[in-house]
Amino acid sequence: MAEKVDLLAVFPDLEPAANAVERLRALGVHDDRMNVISGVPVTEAMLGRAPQWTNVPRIAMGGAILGFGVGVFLAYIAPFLYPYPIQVSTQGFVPGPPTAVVLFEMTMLGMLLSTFLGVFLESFFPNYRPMKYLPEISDGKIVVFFECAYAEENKITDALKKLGAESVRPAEAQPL
Amino acid sequence: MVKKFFEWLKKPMGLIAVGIAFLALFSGFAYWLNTTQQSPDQPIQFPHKTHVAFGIQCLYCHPGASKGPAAGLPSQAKCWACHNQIAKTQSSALLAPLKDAVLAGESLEWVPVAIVPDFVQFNHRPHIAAGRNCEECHGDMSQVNVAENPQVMNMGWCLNCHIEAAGEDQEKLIKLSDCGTCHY
Amino acid sequence: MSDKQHHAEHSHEEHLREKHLMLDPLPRGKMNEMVMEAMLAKPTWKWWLVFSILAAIVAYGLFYKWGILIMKGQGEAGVMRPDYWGIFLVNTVFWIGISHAGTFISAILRVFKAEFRRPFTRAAELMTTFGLVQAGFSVFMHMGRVWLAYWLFPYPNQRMMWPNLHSPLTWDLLAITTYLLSSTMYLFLPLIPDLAMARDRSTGWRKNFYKILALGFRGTEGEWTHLRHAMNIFAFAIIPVMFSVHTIVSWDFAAATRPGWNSTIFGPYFVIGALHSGMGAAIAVLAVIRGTMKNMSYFIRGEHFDAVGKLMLIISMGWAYFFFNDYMVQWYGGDKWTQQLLHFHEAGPMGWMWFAMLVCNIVVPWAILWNPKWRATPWLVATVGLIINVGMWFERYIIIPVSVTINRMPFTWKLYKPGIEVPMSIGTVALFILLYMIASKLIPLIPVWEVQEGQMAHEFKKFGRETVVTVSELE
Amino acid sequence: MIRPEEIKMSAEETGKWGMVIDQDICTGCQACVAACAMENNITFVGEVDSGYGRSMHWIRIERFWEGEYPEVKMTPQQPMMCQQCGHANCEPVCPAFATVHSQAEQLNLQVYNRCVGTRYCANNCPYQVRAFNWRDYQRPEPLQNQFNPDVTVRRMGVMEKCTFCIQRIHKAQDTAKSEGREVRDGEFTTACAQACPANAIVFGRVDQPESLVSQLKHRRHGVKHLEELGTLPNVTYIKGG
Amino acid sequence: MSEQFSRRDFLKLAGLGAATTAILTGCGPASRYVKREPYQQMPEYNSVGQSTYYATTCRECAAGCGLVVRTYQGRAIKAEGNANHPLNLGKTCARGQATLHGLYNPDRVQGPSTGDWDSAIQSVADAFKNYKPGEIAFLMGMAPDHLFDLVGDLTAAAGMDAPIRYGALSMFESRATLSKAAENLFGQPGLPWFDVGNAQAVFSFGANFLETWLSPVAYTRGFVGLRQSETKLRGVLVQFEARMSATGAKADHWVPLRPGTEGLVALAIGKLASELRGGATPRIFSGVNPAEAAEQAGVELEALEAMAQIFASNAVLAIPGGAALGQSNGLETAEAVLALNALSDNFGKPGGVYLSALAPNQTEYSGPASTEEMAGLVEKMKSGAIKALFVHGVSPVFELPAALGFKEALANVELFSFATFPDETAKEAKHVLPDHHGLESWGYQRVATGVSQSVLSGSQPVVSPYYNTRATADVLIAAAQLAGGKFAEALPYKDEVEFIQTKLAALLGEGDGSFSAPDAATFMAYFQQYGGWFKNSNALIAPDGSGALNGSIEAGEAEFAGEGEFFFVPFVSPTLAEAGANKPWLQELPDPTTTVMWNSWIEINPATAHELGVEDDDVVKVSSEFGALELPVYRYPAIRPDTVAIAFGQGHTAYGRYAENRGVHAGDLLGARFNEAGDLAFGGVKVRVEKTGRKQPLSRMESIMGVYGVGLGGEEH
Repeated sequence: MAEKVDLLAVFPDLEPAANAVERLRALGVHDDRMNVISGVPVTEAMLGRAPQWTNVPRIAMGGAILGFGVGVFLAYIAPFLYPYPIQVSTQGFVPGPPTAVVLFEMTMLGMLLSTFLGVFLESFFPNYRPMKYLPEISDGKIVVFFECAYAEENKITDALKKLGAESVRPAEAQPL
Repeated sequence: MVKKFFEWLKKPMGLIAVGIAFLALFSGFAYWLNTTQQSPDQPIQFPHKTHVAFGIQCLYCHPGASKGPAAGLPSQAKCWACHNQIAKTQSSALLAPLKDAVLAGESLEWVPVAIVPDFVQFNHRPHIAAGRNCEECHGDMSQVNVAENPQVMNMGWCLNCHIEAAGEDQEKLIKLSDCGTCHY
Repeated sequence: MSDKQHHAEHSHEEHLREKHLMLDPLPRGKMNEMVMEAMLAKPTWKWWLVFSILAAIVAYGLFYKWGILIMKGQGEAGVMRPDYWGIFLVNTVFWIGISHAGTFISAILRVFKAEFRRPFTRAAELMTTFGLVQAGFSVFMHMGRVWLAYWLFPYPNQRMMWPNLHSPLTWDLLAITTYLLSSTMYLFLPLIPDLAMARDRSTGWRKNFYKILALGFRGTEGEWTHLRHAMNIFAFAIIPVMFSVHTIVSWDFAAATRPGWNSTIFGPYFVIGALHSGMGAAIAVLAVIRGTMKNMSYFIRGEHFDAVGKLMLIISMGWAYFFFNDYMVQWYGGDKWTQQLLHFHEAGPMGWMWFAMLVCNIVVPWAILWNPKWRATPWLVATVGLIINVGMWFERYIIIPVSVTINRMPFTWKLYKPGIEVPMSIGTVALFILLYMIASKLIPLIPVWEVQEGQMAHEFKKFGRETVVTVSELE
Repeated sequence: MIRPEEIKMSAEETGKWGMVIDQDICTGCQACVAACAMENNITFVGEVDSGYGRSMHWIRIERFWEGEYPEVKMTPQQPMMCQQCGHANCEPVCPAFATVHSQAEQLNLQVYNRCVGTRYCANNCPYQVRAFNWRDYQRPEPLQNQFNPDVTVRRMGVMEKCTFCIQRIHKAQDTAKSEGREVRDGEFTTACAQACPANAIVFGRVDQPESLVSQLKHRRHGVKHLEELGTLPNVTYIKGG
Repeated sequence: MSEQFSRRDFLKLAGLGAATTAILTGCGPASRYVKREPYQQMPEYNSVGQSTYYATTCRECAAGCGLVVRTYQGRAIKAEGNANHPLNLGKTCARGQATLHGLYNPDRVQGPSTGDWDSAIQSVADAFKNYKPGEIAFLMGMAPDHLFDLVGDLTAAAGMDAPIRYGALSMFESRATLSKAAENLFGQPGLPWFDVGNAQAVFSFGANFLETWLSPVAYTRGFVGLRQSETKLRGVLVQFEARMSATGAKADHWVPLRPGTEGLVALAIGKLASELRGGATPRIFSGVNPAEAAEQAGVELEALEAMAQIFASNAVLAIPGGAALGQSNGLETAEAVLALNALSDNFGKPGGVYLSALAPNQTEYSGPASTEEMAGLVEKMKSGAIKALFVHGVSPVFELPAALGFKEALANVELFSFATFPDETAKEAKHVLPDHHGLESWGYQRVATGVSQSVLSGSQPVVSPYYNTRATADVLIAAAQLAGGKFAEALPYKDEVEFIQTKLAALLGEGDGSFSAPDAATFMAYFQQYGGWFKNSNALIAPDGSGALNGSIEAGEAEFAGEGEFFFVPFVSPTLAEAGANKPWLQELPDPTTTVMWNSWIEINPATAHELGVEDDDVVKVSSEFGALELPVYRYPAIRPDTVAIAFGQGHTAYGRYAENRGVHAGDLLGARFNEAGDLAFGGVKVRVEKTGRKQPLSRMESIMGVYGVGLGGEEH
């Protein structure tokens, strides 16, 4: 295996970045070896990249089911955990309409909590290790990180510069 | 100087020192908390064991248990009725408080051992009438000197027994698990 | 095309740019700089003065007085028979109402892609969280034995007791807990990219602070995707939660067997009331942010006041509709206690408050917000917003302590006179403002990435001779 | 474990303990109020608080006026205490289960130690008969000697109300049980009924047709207060002569 | 149980300690800090955790109701009526219920003023020896009890003046007038007893018998009989009075008469009724003109005619009492109203008028002193004829109208007070020798009225004395022994209990008793157990009223002192009365008519208030010739517009923390004018009412909004 090198290319705008992605792909850099980082939510479609897979909706659904379960427990099971019957007024042990309230609130709570946690899980948050990053990204630059063969470094650098890259240089993990 | 100290804290020895300091603080607090949970000493180190061994029944000294809410503590007159005739009473240092109290007409201040909060209305009578024995709640007094409370007398403990006692009898269960049976 | 024509065309575009933030893009770096500058601006002595006055009010009015209240009991407050509920619950309803604006702006407007929302979603969401904090405080202030409040939460215990799910207060507790947690999470999710921005642009302790809070966010495609999905879920799911919260709050009253309370319209009536006060508070907060912080007149413009003003006008009409609906039905029902209550509202000792409520909630907004020019005047709209809040506080005051004066036992009727509630209420207001002041120094109040996203999507397009603005669908 | 279907809803029952109050002969003398306070360790609150609606009376005597001088008339005095509703508004709204329905005695219980002081029950009581401990009212030495040991001494932040002297019910039941018999009608009564010089308050079993209270209830034309709310109160008022 | 047990010995299972300690210890395990002291000697009849019940007599007022007190571990827990006691049949009034707040009152006198009892008794003995018998006077409470007998024995033997009994209640009840009217009409003194329960209709002229008059518990029972009886129709109650009392509130008809015209109206009704019935008009009514009477009384003639119609068609019981008799023409009024009964021919018949039964150990009626006799005592004190005054069971400084000058007269006498509470008189006293509380003491008491039987009510201690107090009887016995001579001979007893036993021994052989006993000790035991001794048969005295209608009564106009424009009706607070103000729960009880708690108020008709420009809670200055008071207004809808009323019971300057400096003392407005029977004409002053501009919110149980519509919006009242 030839020696690899991590590079990054800084682009001022979306258009050149998208072109660069295309060019890189043409130059033999596989999509898996590329990573576009931007300060605005640039969608995969804009960059012409494969759709990202996310489990957040599934996790949310799971949380909702879990929350519903907690609601069922509170509404239908907990009243029967009393060793003794507690009656209020003439309402039943399991009051009808109020169980809907409990089920709803618990479902929503479960769903929203798990959505939040889902983002953490999926994005590996929190993560304070040194990462490949440039502070200019949050100023609107779009940076394409990619890995290529050491031999092709110059060729790719030239190609990207021609496409409008402000700079192409080796990427290093740094503390964020 | 301060910086050096903080540097040292990050080293293993420092970490251990921090751990020890924390543990010391924690156990100090735990000990303090424990002291607040200790009962004061009884005026007499009353040996229940000895008295039970003589064959004295619980109800002899605590007759209220079969009649009403409070089991009661025996009056000094009751103690003295026997002890007055026991030679050891005159000599024993352990019994001196009793002798002194009786002769001086002072009262003995006992520290209650088994007590329920005042929002719980406990009545001994129905429990005795239902065939409960004293030791089921108060422990085997033939084994201890100064009475100790073997139970955490909380609501769950009461209820467990009530439910068990009711068994399949629904009416009894309703009565025994009614909030108003104990709380009013 | 003549020069003149070209010039007119040009000035029209200029005009539109000046008016709309979305058409007036600045480089992202510039915007970041502006937001950071506003946040990092060294507090002036005036800021410190206000801060210390507020802190003193919070320390005295809220915490010291609360201590007194806990030590000496609810007798320190103005509650008694028959006014068992007083200003603490007025405040609870009021603050929950305020908190509705944040969700409304950032969730409903997001779902409906109302672009004007973009620069102030953050400020509005902060209001949700900070408002709920005050509501939570208020509800605990109300409790006679607050140290036992944990009994209201479901957890296994030796007493084998669970909270009573028959009680509207238990539903309330579940709903408010859900709402507080989800709105806080909904505040935090879109904040992450801005925290990353702040991390990249700060030094010293702030660097560490933002680094921890930003959780290592970089802006990879994956991160953005997860975030976007999560925010979509939140935006949709939090709306019913928000509706449920205030509906359940209304059930605390509507479920009771009291004249004037037992009303089926209370749920939506409370929700619209909440939006009414919430929008009013949000616009006032915006005006203050715009007026006091650097560079904010770029982000927050007349168009925002205009748009929110329109919403306020519509909500005011909705509120009037529900109010009249409730009033009409109660009046027509003819139940003697209800009649007495309505009469008491209008002609009783608190009648002035009833009329003031109508003026604040209907007359003032309708009189001012119909005019587009006035509507675009920040201080005017903010004043209207504050007046609406006074009116809505009055509304809750009339619903709770004034209405409970009248019950079915005339032998007990008595008018409520607030006691320790006054400093404590002022304390909650002070704490609310104080939290905003602290937040303005700690987190970027403008969601820069959302603004940039919006600006990317907007462009001019010519239809024949007309230049119009179009928005592209980015998501 | 009790299966819910085995519990009879109190709506279908007539209740167990009840009271009949004859307003025609009630003179409003306040003896019942004093007796109740003495029996149930009710605290006094002083001039300012009592004037501000914070008095702790478990029973109060209401009266209104009709007509103008000289044709003015006082309406019959109406002792008002917890009506021990079968369908009680106070019970379901308590988030802590501090006020619940007694299955055994068919009373509205107030469990003081469970109360956290939301005051929802009092708010929801159409009779406004619940009293809240707004402060820790002090009873100076040696007034505490008078405390009834059978009744909890309530503290600040707790709701309380008439219990139909449940301590007396329990005592009578305990005595009867120890003697192997049922509680007899009139064997005991509540403190208010005991004191009433006019015998205007009668207490007993409403589910036993031969009891005095049932007899009175049916023989005289009794009405229940705010019955239209469906609260199923267990106190019957006899209005006229 | 008298002196053998020390207090420590008696009580001490700290059930109560547990309650309070639990509060103090906060989060710690409360139980651990509680200590329990068992009895050293278990008292007889006592069992741990079990209540013991003792029968005794209520000492809150002079009526003599029987009590059963529940005690628990040596503490008195609850006072209830003694169901075996014929006077109250197990019932009590509010004051009786609150008696425990007297027993455990935080402001009791805790010991003799001299510090120890020996020197205190010595000072009494010294007084006996140092003063001439004529220079010593005894002033006692209204109740005819064993102490009165004991002092009577002492004074008789020592040649002193007989003890005087007095109380503010006897003044407001006008007992002397009642007895004098009975004497004039029937030729026999006595306290009339009105059989309300069996009457067809009752016309009450000022008698507030449901609240404070003579024996309210017994009369309430009568009222129930009047209203609900198996054997007769619902009886009608008509109340004639200027200010609606609770009795007036229960009446079917309330006729507001101008104060002082009750006698006139009674005669007018008699005339109208006899005319309606046909036949000759009795001589007694001949001189009255109904139209003029109505005019004078400030009512419509039609109203009187309507009442006369009721009178004519029913056997009516007419009752004179209270405010009607507290006028300068009170005796004539009493006679006129009593005579009215002759029309119904009900003297000595069921539903009619009797003279009260004499108690078992009583041979002739003796009532409390009239206020005029008290004025005589004050005169003697002022002149120096009396040098030592012993006061027990009454606080004359508070209970007598200030205008009589009792307090000033005290300067000349050595005052011995036996007060249980630090009342106004004890404050002035040189020696305070506190008696036990009623629940700590022995005794018996003759029941003066209220019951058809002859009743001697018994007292016994239900708890051991809480403080270093001593029974006054024991003090007097000890002092008499110390003084020696005829004093010692007069009281040759070991202690109070022996005295009582000796006195009761006289009843040993009597038949027809509620119980009989073979010997004195057994009798005493039963006497304690049942709470008294009474005869089973009816012992009411049927008066001879044959000549009632043939007399002639000049119901002259009442005279009023002062220039004020308002008649003044002082009335006794039914919950506080003369001695209830120090009991916190009595203060917290709403007044039955106004529902005011913890304070004084002046009742003004709303129309009058409007004219005066005052609202509720406005403080007004009320002044008579004799004094002035400032107090807040209660706009009372049921009072004559030309009359104002103030309750008697507050305005203490001493008497403990709950009574002191609270409200005003209605007695300060009263003069010293008497009616012909010697009772104070307490209604005989006119007062002026002025606005002060201040406001003082009254503490009311009722809602001023809900009851009067004030502050609701819309028209008020």
